This record gives sequence, C-alpha cells and structure tokens, in this order.
Amino acid sequence: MFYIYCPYCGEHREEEEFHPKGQAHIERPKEPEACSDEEWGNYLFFRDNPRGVHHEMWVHAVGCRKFFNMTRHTVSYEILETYKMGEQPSITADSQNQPREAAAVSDQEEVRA
Amino acid sequence: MSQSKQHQQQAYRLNTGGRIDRSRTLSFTFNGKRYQGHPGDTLASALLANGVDIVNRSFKYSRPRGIVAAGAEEPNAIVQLGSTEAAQVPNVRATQQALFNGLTACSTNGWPNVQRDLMGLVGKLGGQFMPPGFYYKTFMAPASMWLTYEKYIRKAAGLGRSPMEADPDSYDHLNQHCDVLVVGAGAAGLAAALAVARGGARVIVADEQEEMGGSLLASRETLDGKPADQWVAQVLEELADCENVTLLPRTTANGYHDHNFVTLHERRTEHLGETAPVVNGYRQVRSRMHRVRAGQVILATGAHERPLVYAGNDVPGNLLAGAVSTYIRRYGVAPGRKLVLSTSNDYGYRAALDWKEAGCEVVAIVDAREAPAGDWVDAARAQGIKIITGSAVIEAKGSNRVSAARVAKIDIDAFKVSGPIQELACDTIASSGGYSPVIHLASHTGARPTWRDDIIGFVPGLVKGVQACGGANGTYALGDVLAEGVEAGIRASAAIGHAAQPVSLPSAERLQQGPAVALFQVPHEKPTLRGPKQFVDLQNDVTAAGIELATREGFESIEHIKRYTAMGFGTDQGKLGNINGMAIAARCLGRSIPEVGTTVFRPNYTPVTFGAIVGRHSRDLFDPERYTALHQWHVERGAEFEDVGQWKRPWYYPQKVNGKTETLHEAVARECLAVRKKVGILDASTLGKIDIQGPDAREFLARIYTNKWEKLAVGKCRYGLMCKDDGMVTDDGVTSCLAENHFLMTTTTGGAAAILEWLELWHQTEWPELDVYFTSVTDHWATMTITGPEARKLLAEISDIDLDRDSFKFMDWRSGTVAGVPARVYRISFTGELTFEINVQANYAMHVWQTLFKHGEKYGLTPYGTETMHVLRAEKGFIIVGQETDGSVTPEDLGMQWCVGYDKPYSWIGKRALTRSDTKRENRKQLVGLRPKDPKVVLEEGAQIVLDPKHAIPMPMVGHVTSSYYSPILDSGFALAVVKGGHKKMGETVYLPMADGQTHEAEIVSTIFYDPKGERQNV
Amino acid sequence: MQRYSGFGLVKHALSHHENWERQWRNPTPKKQYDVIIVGGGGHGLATAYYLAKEFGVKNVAVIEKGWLGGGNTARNTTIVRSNYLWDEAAALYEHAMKLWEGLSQDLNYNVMFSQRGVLNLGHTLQDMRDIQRRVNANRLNGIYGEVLDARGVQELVPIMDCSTNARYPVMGASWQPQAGVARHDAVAWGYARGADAHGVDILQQTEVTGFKIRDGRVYGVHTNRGDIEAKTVGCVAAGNSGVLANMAGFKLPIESHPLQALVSEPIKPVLDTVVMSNQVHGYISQSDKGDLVIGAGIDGYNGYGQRGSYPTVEHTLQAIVEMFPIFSRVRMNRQWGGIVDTCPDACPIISKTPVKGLYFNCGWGTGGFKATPGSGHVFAASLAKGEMHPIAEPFSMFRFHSGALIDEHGAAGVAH
Amino acid sequence: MSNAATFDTRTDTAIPVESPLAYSYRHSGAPRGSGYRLKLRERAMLGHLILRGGAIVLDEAVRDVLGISLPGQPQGLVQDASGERSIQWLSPDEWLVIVPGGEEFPLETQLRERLGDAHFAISDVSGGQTLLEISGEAARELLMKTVIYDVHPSNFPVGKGVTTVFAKATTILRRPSEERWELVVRRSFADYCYRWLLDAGSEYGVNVEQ
Repeated sequence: MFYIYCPYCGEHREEEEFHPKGQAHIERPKEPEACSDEEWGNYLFFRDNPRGVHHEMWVHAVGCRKFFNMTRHTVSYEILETYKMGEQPSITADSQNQPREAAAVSDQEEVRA
Repeated sequence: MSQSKQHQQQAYRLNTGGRIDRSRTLSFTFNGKRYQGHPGDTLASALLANGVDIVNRSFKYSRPRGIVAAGAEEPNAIVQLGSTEAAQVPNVRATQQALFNGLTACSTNGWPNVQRDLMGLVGKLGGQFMPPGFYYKTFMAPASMWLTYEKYIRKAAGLGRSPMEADPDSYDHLNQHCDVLVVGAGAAGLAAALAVARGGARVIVADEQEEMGGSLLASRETLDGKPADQWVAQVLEELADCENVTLLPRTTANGYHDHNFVTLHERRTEHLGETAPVVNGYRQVRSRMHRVRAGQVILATGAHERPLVYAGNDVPGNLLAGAVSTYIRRYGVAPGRKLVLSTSNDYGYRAALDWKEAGCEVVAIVDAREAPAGDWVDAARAQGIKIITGSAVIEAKGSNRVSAARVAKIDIDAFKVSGPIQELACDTIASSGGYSPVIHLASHTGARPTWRDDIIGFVPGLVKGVQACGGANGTYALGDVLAEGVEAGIRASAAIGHAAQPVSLPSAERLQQGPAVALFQVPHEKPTLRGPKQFVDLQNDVTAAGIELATREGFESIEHIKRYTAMGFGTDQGKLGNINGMAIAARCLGRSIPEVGTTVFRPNYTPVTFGAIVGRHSRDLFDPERYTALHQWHVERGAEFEDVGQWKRPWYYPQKVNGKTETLHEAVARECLAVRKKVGILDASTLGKIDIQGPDAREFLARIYTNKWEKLAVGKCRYGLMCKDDGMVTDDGVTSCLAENHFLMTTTTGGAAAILEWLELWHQTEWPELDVYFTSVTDHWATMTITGPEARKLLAEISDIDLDRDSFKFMDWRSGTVAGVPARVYRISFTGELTFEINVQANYAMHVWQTLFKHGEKYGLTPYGTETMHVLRAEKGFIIVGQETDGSVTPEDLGMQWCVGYDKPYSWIGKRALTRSDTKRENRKQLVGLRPKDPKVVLEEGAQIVLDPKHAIPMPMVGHVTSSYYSPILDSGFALAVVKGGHKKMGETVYLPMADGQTHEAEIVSTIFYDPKGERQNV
Repeated sequence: MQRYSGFGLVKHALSHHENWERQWRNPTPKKQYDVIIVGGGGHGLATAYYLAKEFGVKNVAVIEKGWLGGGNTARNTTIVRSNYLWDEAAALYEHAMKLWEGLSQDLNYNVMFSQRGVLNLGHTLQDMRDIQRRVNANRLNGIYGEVLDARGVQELVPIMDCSTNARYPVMGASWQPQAGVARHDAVAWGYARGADAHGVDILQQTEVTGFKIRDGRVYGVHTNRGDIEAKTVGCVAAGNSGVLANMAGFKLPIESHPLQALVSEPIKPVLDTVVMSNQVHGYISQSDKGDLVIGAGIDGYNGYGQRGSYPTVEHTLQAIVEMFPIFSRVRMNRQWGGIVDTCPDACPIISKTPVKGLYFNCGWGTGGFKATPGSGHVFAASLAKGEMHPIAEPFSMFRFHSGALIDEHGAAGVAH
Repeated sequence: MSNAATFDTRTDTAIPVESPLAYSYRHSGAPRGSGYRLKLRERAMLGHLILRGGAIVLDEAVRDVLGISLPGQPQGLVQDASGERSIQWLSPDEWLVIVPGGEEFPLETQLRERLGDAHFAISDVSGGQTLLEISGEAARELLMKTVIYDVHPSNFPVGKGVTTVFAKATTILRRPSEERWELVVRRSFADYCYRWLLDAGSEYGVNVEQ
C-alpha cells in the first residue's frame, strides 16, 4: 500500500485517502470539433501504459480534494516525485539513468501509426 | 509405543528444565482422549510429553505423521480446534498453539481415526499410481463422469473443516505508525530494538512466539557467562520501560507491502481459550491486525532448519535437530528415548548434546562430512557419543513410529551410497541440513533473494528502507548475530534521522565451527524412482521421486515443478521443503540451485483468520448505512427500505389493511393514486446537492452540462443532463440559480460524490481560469417533496410564501418559511403533478415533516417511497440514470435533443463524441415507450425485444425493457425500453419472448404515458 | 505423443514411472516460421495449438519470456462462464464454452473442467434488473441461464447468509449451471503438449525485444536469442501488450492494473458452486484441493509489479465474510497478484493493428481465463486466413475511434 | 458583494431540532457507566461554515471579523481564546469555521460584506455535520482503531486537524487540547460513526454524555 506525499497537504498520507485518476498530462483538445474520430478516440482511450516510469494523476479524495501528479515506477511502485497540477515532472523515463527494460527498440521503417 | 503408554501421563516429560510451570497442570483433549500439560506448553510439546506420535494422516497417501518442528514451519501437526461448533478453528498448527485448560483438538485427516486409517491402505496400495499430476492424465473418460470423480477427490482433500455457525468473537485493526519496525525478537531483533530505542525513535517490536527471545530461550550458549535468557529478560525489561517502544508478543508479521506497510497479526486471546474472554465486564477482541506504516523495517526473522531428505523421513519420530533441542530445553520434553542424529553441519550436534544431557540415549551421530571438527563436535566426542562420519541416515524404518535408522557411507557428488549399510535401532531420528534464512517477508515486496554458496541458502533481496540481520541474513554465530542487530538498529535510526546510542553487547562464546557440507536429498541404495518414498514437502506428500519425474516430463522451471507437484502450496508454504526441492530439481537437471530459480513467498507468512483481516468491518458495520434526518419516522411508519448506494431509502410504506400487511404491489398502487388524486410526500434528502459560487459558475455549468445556462434567471430552476466526454449520459438533475453568481446543483443519489469530484477534476485540470467553487451541501439540507393536486393547499396552510400559480411558477424557486422554519421551496416535478420541494436545514426536518402530516391528514397526505416515485416518473417518461442508461446511451438515444445545446460556444463535455460514426448511427438503441398489447401484462424489466419471435436461436435482439410497471392511474402495464432505431418505429409491434415460453406483444409508443401535455404540473 | 489414460498410469507405475516422456520439447529457435505467437500463456498456446491442428499451419513458434503459463494463466481464479450481456461478447465466450466442454478429451489432458455452476448475486433492485436483462439475452443467444430468487440461492448454497438482516440482502441471482471452474495450469500444459505434438516450437526464456517492420509490414521479431522471422506475428501478452505495442510504434486503449486473488487454507468440501457478487464485491469457489479461491478487485493504478494494495484484500474478505459469516474463523493462506490488461469497455481486443501482419489479442482484463479456448481458436483462424474471424470482428482496436464499444461494465457486473 | 444568495437557515423560535445523532441515541442508546476509559460527547447545533478562496484574500477579513487569523499552514487549527470559535485548514483554498450555533449567519454576512467583490465562497453546512468530542485514557487507541492517520502526539500535536478516513466513512479529526479530540462527521454517516465508536470502544468502556 502506497505512502503518498500530497504536495498540497505537505505530508505523506496513506493510499486509502487517494484515488488514482489515470495518466497525467492528457490535455483535452482545444478544438474538439476539429479532431478526427481517430484523434478524439486517441484522446479518450489510448494511453502510454509504460512498464517503468509513469506520470499519473491522483486526487487526495479524503483530504484536501486536490488533484496532483505523481511520477511512479510501475514495476517497483516506487514514487519518484509528486507535483502540483500545472507543473511539469522533474523525473522522466529518459532522465532516469537506468538500463531500459527489454530495450524497447524496433526497426521502424515507415511505421504507419 | 504410544498405544501402550497413553494411560501414563506425560511419560516423556523431563523432570527439570524448560520454561514450563510444572506446579500447575492443564488438561486438554486430543482426538477424544484427555491429556495433561503445563502452562508454557504448546499443544505440540504437550502431545509429545504424552507420547502421542501420530497427530495426523497425510493428505494424499494417508500416511501417519508426527510432529517434526517446533514453530511456524511445522507441516504435519495441523489440527482442528474447538469444543463447540461456533468455536471451531480449522488447521491450527499445534506447534504455535499455546496450551490452555480445556483445549479441545483433533486431527484434520484420518478415517475412522488417525491410528487406524482405512485411507492409509489406499495410500499404500495406490501410492505408486499417484505420481505428481496423475489427475491430469486420467479421469478423462467418459467426459460426463468428471463431476463424479471430482466429488470423491474433493472428499479426500482438504484439511480441517469450516465451522458451520457464525463466529462469536470480534476482531479489530489498529493503525500504527512508527519510525522503526523490528520483526523478530530473538538475539538480532532485541539487539536492534535496543539500539533504536535508546536513540529515541518510535519503535515497534513484533515477535510471533508466546515469549520474546527466540532461540535464546532454549540456547545452550551463554552471554556474559550467564544463560542467554537472562539477557533476554534484562533487555525486555528495559524496552518495556521505554515510552517510545511498543512490544507485541504473539504477533506475526504476515505481510510486507509497498512503502514499508506491514501487517502484524496479534493473537490476543488465542492462548487463553477458544473464545475471547471478558475482562472487567468488557469483551476483548480475539485478535488484532496492526496495520503498520514504518519508516524503516528491520527483519530479524531468523532462519529455519532444513531437514535432510531420506527414505521414510515422514514416519513419526523423524524431527528437525533444532526442534529436538527446543522441546528439551524450552518445554522440558524429550520427544523419544533413543536418538540417531543425521547432520551435515556442526549446529545439528546441539540436539545430541541436549538429548544426552536430558538423560536419554544417543545411539549415534551420523555426519555427512568426512572429518567434522569444531567445539560442538569435540563436546560430543567428549561425552562419548559415537560419531559415524562421511555417512547419513539413508532410510528410517518403522510404520507408526521410527524403529531404526539405516545408515550408510554416501558419496554426495556422485549421489550414491558408497559403503555398507548398518541398521541402528532407535525411536527418534533428528536431522539437520543447515539453515534457510527466513526471507519470506522480504520477498513479499517483490525483491528477489540471492543465493549464497557460503551459507548454502538464499538471503533476502531488499527494497528501500529495510534491512535484514542475524539468521535472516545468513549470519548464525551468536556474537555476530548480536553485533549485526545493533548495526542494523544504528543504520535504521540514522536513516530516519535519529542519532544512535551505543549499546554494549554481552560477550558470546567464541565457538570454533567446521564448514558444513551441502547435502539435501540423501542417496538411497535404490534409484530415487524405485526406492522408498523420500518426502520433500510433507504436507502435500511431494517426494523426491515426484520432483525427478516432473523434470523428466519437461517441467524445468522451479515454478513449473512446484505447480506440477504442488510443492510449497501447503499451509506452511514450503518453509521446510522448498530449498530441498530446488536442490533435487537442480540435481536432476544438472544445474545449480539459483539457475533453477528462486523461491518467491507470498503473504501470509503464516495463515491468518479471515476475521482478523476483516476486523470490525462486519455484520452491522460491514458498510455504512446512510440515513436522512427523517429516518426515525420512516422506521416507525414501517417502511420497507431500498438500498441506493449506501443510503437506506424508504421503498414503500406497507399498511395493515384488515389485519393484513399490504404487498409491494398493493402499497404502491395506493401511494400512486394518492399522488395523482390527492397529495403524496417523499423524502428526497438523498439527492446530491452541490453549492456552486463564483462569477464563472454559469460558464462552468454550460461546459459541464449538455444544455444551455446563459439565460437562466435568478429564481429559476432548470433540468440538466451530464455526459462524459465519450458522449454517454452519466448524471442528471435540476440546478437552480440562487443569485447571479450562485447556483445549487442537484445530482442523482448514487452519483453525488463522483459528480463533485468530476466538477473538481475539470476545474482543477482543464479550466483553472474559471472563478468558481464547489461545496457539497447534500447533508445540510433535508428535502421533502409534496406532490399532487392538493399540494398547494397543504403548503399554503403552513408557509408564508406566495404560492399563487402566476407568481410562483413551475420551475421557479422561492424562499420563506415552512412550519416556521426558513425554507427554500422549489417548484419542480418528477411526478408530473403540482409539486413543491421543500428544503430546510436538516436539524429542523423532523419538525417540518411532522407539521406537514398534522396539516396534511385532511388532504389525504400519503408518504410514498422510491417504488412509487419510479412508477410516477415512468408514466411521465422521465429517465433514471443507471436504469434507462447503462453507459452506452447518449442524450440523443434518449430522445432528449431538447436538452442539448448544439450551438453553445464552448464544446461542452460530450459534444464531440456525438458525431462519431457509431454515435451518429440511425439504428442505435433509442428510448421509447412500450404498451403491452394485453394491458394486464406488466413486462419484465430486462426483457429482451425481438422483431421476429419465430426466428431460430440465436434470435436477433433489438433492445430491452429498462423500466416496467403497472400504472394504477391508467390501469394497465406500461414500459420504457431501448429499441434499435426506435424513434422511427412508433406504432410498430415488437415481441418479448420470456423464459417461461410465453411471448408478449407490445406496441412502440411515446415515452409519455400520462398527461402528455404536461398540464398537471403547471396548475 | 504419449497417450494418457488410467491404464497407461498403471503401466507406468509398474515400470516405476521411468518411461514418461517430456510433455513438450525445449527446441532451438529456427530462423523462420510461418507464424510467431508472442506470449506463452493459455491464449497464446491455444492459438498455436489450433493453428497447427485445425488450420494446417504447423511451422509455428510460441515465444515466451518466462515459463509457459506463468502469467495470468497461473494466477487467475479459474472461473469459466459465458453469460455475458452483449451479443458480441456472448458469442465469443459461448464459443469458448463449447470448446471447454470437450477440451480434456481433445487435448488428452484432464483440465478438470468442473461444471458446477456459477451464481451472480443480485443485492439491489437494479442488480436484479440487470440480471434479468442478461439472462433474457443469454437465453435468446442460446446460453442457458436462470434467474433465481433468494430462496433459490439459499437452496443451492445453504451456508450463505441469505437473510434479510444482511447489509445488502441477497435478492436473487443469475444461475448458469454449465459454468464452473477448471484447473488453470493444466490448460496451459495441455495446450503446450498438444501444440508441441503438432510440431509447434515453444521457446521459453525467450524475450521479444523489438519487431522487424518494413514498409508498415512486420517480418519478424528481435529476441534475446537472436532474430526470428515470420510474416505473421500474433501478440497474446496480456499485461505486457502495451509494452509490445510501444515497440511496434503504436498505442493501445489498454491500461495494465494489478489484480489480486487469495486462497484460504484447504478445508473439507463446503461450497459446491461458484458465487460472485458485484454489490459487496467478492467472488469465491472451492478448489478440488479444498482451498477457498477468492478473487479480489482491481487496483485503480497502473502496475506491472504483480502486487496490489492491501486494502483491496481487506475489502474482499469483508465481502466474503458478509456473505459467509461461518468463514470468519477460516484462515487466509496466501495472496498473489497478476497484471491485467484492461480495456475501457471491459471487452478484449482481437484485432489487426496499424502494422500489417501484426495482430494483437489482448485487453481481457479480468475475464481472460474463461475465454482461453475460444480466444485461441478465433485468433488462430484469423491469423491463418489473414482476415478476422466473424466472432473476433467486433473486437477490433479501432472501435475506440468509431465509438462502437461493447460496454460490459454497465450490465454484466463483475466481469471476472 | 459577491452576488451570491445568503439564507439564514436557523430560526430563533422554540422549534424543536434534532441533532444528527437523535436517531442513534434512540436506537443504540447512550451508555453511561463506571470504570469507563472513554468519554464521548456530541456538540450539536454548532454553526459550521465552509470558506473558499485564496488565503491572502480571506486572511484579513477573517481576522477583522472573527478576531483570529486564518491558519495558513496545512493541517492548521486555530481557536479563539474561549475555544468556542475555530478555523481549520482543509485545503489550500478551503477552511472550516465552527462557531456557536446561531453565529454562523451573521458571520457569513459580515465576511461577505468585508470581502466585497473578491472571488470567494461561503457555504453554510451547519445542518450537514456534527461534532463529537472524544476524551479519556483510551481515546488515542480508539482513534487508532478508527482513522488511518497517525494520531501519535509527535505527529498530531494540539492545534492540528486533518481530513481522513474513518473506518469506511470520512471525518475531520482535530485536536483542540491535550486531552480532547474532535471528530466532525457528516450527518448521514453519523449513526454509522457512532455505532462504530461504541463498538470499537466497548473493550474500554464508553461513557456517552448527551
């Protein structure tokens, strides 16, 4: 069970006070009507789901009721940082100087997305 | 021998020694026979004292089994506890159950009894037909017979039995926080705890045994030249005096979860009786789960001795060497008379020394090493004990008790017997294959253990904030263990910012020890597959041959081998067997142990009663029941309640008519007609209410709702529909404009909390620039809905609000007083009748409600519940989110285009999704009314709708009934349904084939069945 | 392949079990296969088995990074049922159910499919509406089911608290008597043995590290044991699907979450059916060995750690003791976690992808085990023909663009 | 003015009121006895206001009107000299004000006047929650059974308050003095909380003061 530092309350609190809210930094398209069905579907449903460093949103539901972001490793479950809404992470998968699991590299010659 | 000796009480009890209180006698019953023991005994030590050899029958082969160990690792002595049905506890480990007066236990297997077990015959005859995985290879023909085979297999399986009555005891949780948690209060743990405690940090020390001290309680070693338990007593005294220290004996750390969250199961009363006692008039909890969040964790969990795997090693009388010592030194019991010890290391020698000192005969020590040398070896020689080197016990003889040991020279590398075999008469064989650190807790965290050749064992992998010391870390020499404990304590203190204080350790004896040899399975003169059974996992009857066979069949990963043979899946989770099993697999595959895999242990370390995990969250406290301010009234009025989320809402109010209580149907018909013809009242307090303030409140509403809000004037209310951004309806309700910058939103009863979070989500993440605040006021207001033609007259009697139809219009709200209480009254309607929703501060609700009844009697004021509310709203075609919708329904599917602001400037939540190819489809399921052709028919809710009822199965379905009721005012059944392309199918006939073979016919009609022009609510 | 039978068992016993053959080989990877299946769990092995046996594609490799059947196949609570609400899902799971019924004989491996029936309890009026809706739909789809009232439930499970005193009294249930449980490991092993016998190479301890893609077409995979080529690659990697998709350069509408389960100590037979409850949230059956096998919920965060949070276990046991107060003194032996790949609509993806020749079968969430034979069969058919099998067609990953979701959340309740 | 509607939901007349625990006293009773180690007392009918806005915006107004300053630090709880009025930090833009019953509306009106056109919100929630005092030697252990927050004095000194999990509900927990704890519970959950406290406290003996 996680022990989470709430950046608004300024202290560690038990996971039971929080709800996870999925991947962080997903912005709603500014002009939804200009989106194709594919782009809109991507916004609604398609996620990074990395095995490793993940930026995700949580809410301190039984507490200050603030949403905030967390950088967490999805295998070790180690919380690398939490930061307020609107801020950017200081730790990312690239900044983590560790060997990347399963060296996820492919020959991508003209991959159509 | 046990048969002949049962009349003789405690024949194996030693006259001196041990930590038992011989001055007091406790009596207990095992398998129907009465025995005696002493305070300080475990059930196991007491059984041994009384010469009870067979404590159980094995699971697969029904072989007689005796006590092997003295602690959590015991695989055999699994008993059923309890003298009454409600107090039954299955699968109690006798080695961990303190003896109490009146304890009643029996074996979990064996028919008709453990002494003479008929299944044992099957095991003997059929044993060879039951290799691992035999059930995968047979019982396949004929296919229909499997359920029959399975019935017999199930009967033979299982250990103890579940009680058949509810638990009389209660349990609870204690949420603990500490700087340092020390798990294990043996030498390492106590040393660590002392170091931490003196530094002033908050420390919890948990130990699973009845007494703290671990192996020091039964050690032959001294500290400062005094018995080690004196040091234990002195340390415990100091710790008990520290305000920053919590000592938890009888407390097992059973699970180690993320971020140093550890569950400690404290057995508070299980040593006292089979149900929890009453102290000072207050009943105690049976056991308690400490949910500990620790800054640092120190694992001082010690090590388990590994038995050697030889033929017949499961016959009663085969014990771990360390267990023999423990029984003699701690419990004053010699578990036999004549001992043969088989060992691969120096530690095992202690059992022989203790045995000899207890006045019993040591037939021989059989040491696998060619030239053992060390202080304990010398001591044994000095005692005149015969030592047979380069050899091992290759087979135990005997059926119900060991009668002899077959001993031979062995060649470990070549895995064969290399010399002549001699048979030594004895009744006890103790074995020691070295130690396995107790790495269980560490592996719960996902950290992989590491193999160390030097200690022939795995040491724990460690995550952040944890350290291991002493036996748990593969350190066994007492002096080193103590020093490591202090170091761990100092490191842990430093990590949480506490200065460590010096701890002067007592001096331990410096013992010379010879190196151990890696011996796991002992070779037999016959090949493993042909020889007598050599057990690896005693509880699951897994043999060395079984493991060999599994590897032959291609099961090469240890995880495969465990699963194919069931090794390690018992209630002991393979504490004794797993490493031996891995070693055997490694031998068969020609690999090293770490190449075969690691053992991954899962919580729990030892099993924990469901009750303790559940805690107080059971029975009346399983889940909160939420009540409105009027709950007392509803209860007194005899309401039946409906669960809506956590709320208890009145469902209907059955009355006694001519001495008979109304049915749901009768009550609802009466309530419905009262509303349609006179006036009814509903407690609507459960609706979610959110106070919205700020200059951008209106803009916010426009973005979050599908419909428009720009022109809603102060004093007005409007219905709103909410979607997720996938365009699917998620909530609805009425929002009122209280002031230009002030709105009150209502939500569905079940959706209240989620909608508040939903609003906050959009405000905090996407639209922080909007100046608006949301506050839940659900509980502040009580809401009483009076509805029906007489509603105005009734309200006028007790309100100072001008209720005139022209000044207080439909969809207006006004404030004033009702029954002398300040109230906001909303003229909105969910029934289609003239309706006033009276909102008062909840503390006044009962007064207002009762006043309404005082005045309402003459108008026929009738309380109605949710069922009537549903009928009335359905007659009007009003939806219930969650009933008409299921997360796949858009506003357009509901025919609610009138509630969609297509041209609002901001692309509100859900709008974009409505133009996706699938949401634009013409033949989407759309909400319609259904009128059964036979008005007496009330269609089943959930009935499926087809166009061709003669179509073969699978029959294409075009929709289903979402709501269906009998309408008392229309005197007919009617329904709401979703039907593919339904909006363009008005007047068409559809069919509803039912499970009973009937097919109903219905016509697609408008969703509004009553007062289609909406005149009644406007009067 | 050595045939298994009771007679064979006796024969082997008399020769001291020295003549049993390997159940599958441990082959060296070839340079090239017709089809590569990535993921050696139940679904992947079943796909390979049916490819070789039913669709004539025998040059097949199954690539497994660990040991076969070691993922969710080994970690689930083994419930098999097909009473799904929507036509598309019902067709898929019922296809599986038909295959389950002859599976032991087809594989010559006893998977112990025990049709002891599954109860999905209803505790609220809306639960009961949903149950009626689902059972009615099932019957018209040819899936037998009944709606029981509280008394009917009590007769089937006498030890359950069906009284009105419960916090959420049992109002009734749906009952699918053909449903039940099966022995999870045996399913993986049986398919592995069968596939191997048809010539499939099962490559364990082999990890795919990337895809070979040219002109938007897959032609092989990189592995820790070298490159292996194939023009058709099917990924059946459950919780790790997202990682594989990233390697191939696209995203999936999938998130991987921890799902926990637990067992009690073995006790004598006391529960003869499978009981599932959405409202109090727990599900339970008793294994042939006597363990109460109990499923806990999904943790809300993403996780590949095969661990979840402890309160999830607490809540589950609270639900179990609420339904079965007599189990309060039974003890929990062991808990564990799996990684489930969940789709937004609680239905799987069996689909072509933006990369030609690369197919994904994933997103089974908590419902994968029961579908194993059906999933493998329709996926094999799709891979063999290069066109999606009609039962698989609705489960395209592109439904998340069009909006044609098959939302089993709303109505089916517990999706396990 | 903030252009919000204000409404005094309280009346001075002798109209009977029922506290959120009225049902519970009838149903579960209010145990009294000797030898108890826990004391429970409801402080019903107090005035409860939720204050929303920026700390800088609110602080001066609160000080002027109420005479105590807004706790600026997270988890802060400030009381006036009498201990009858308090303000508690709930979130960076949210505070709970508790005052003697009847003071809440005049207070809201004064604050609104004082705050003028600033962006803020005040919501009266007096009917929606009640305050329970817990004292006695077993108080801390009872809280450990009940809330997941660390109530050890080193972590929970006087003058602190948090929102946290109460069994399966939520609560606001405050420590106004060394020997006394306060729980603010929602009306609809009050009976559950009360039954929980009686049950959890039963092993120590509970005395309920009405």
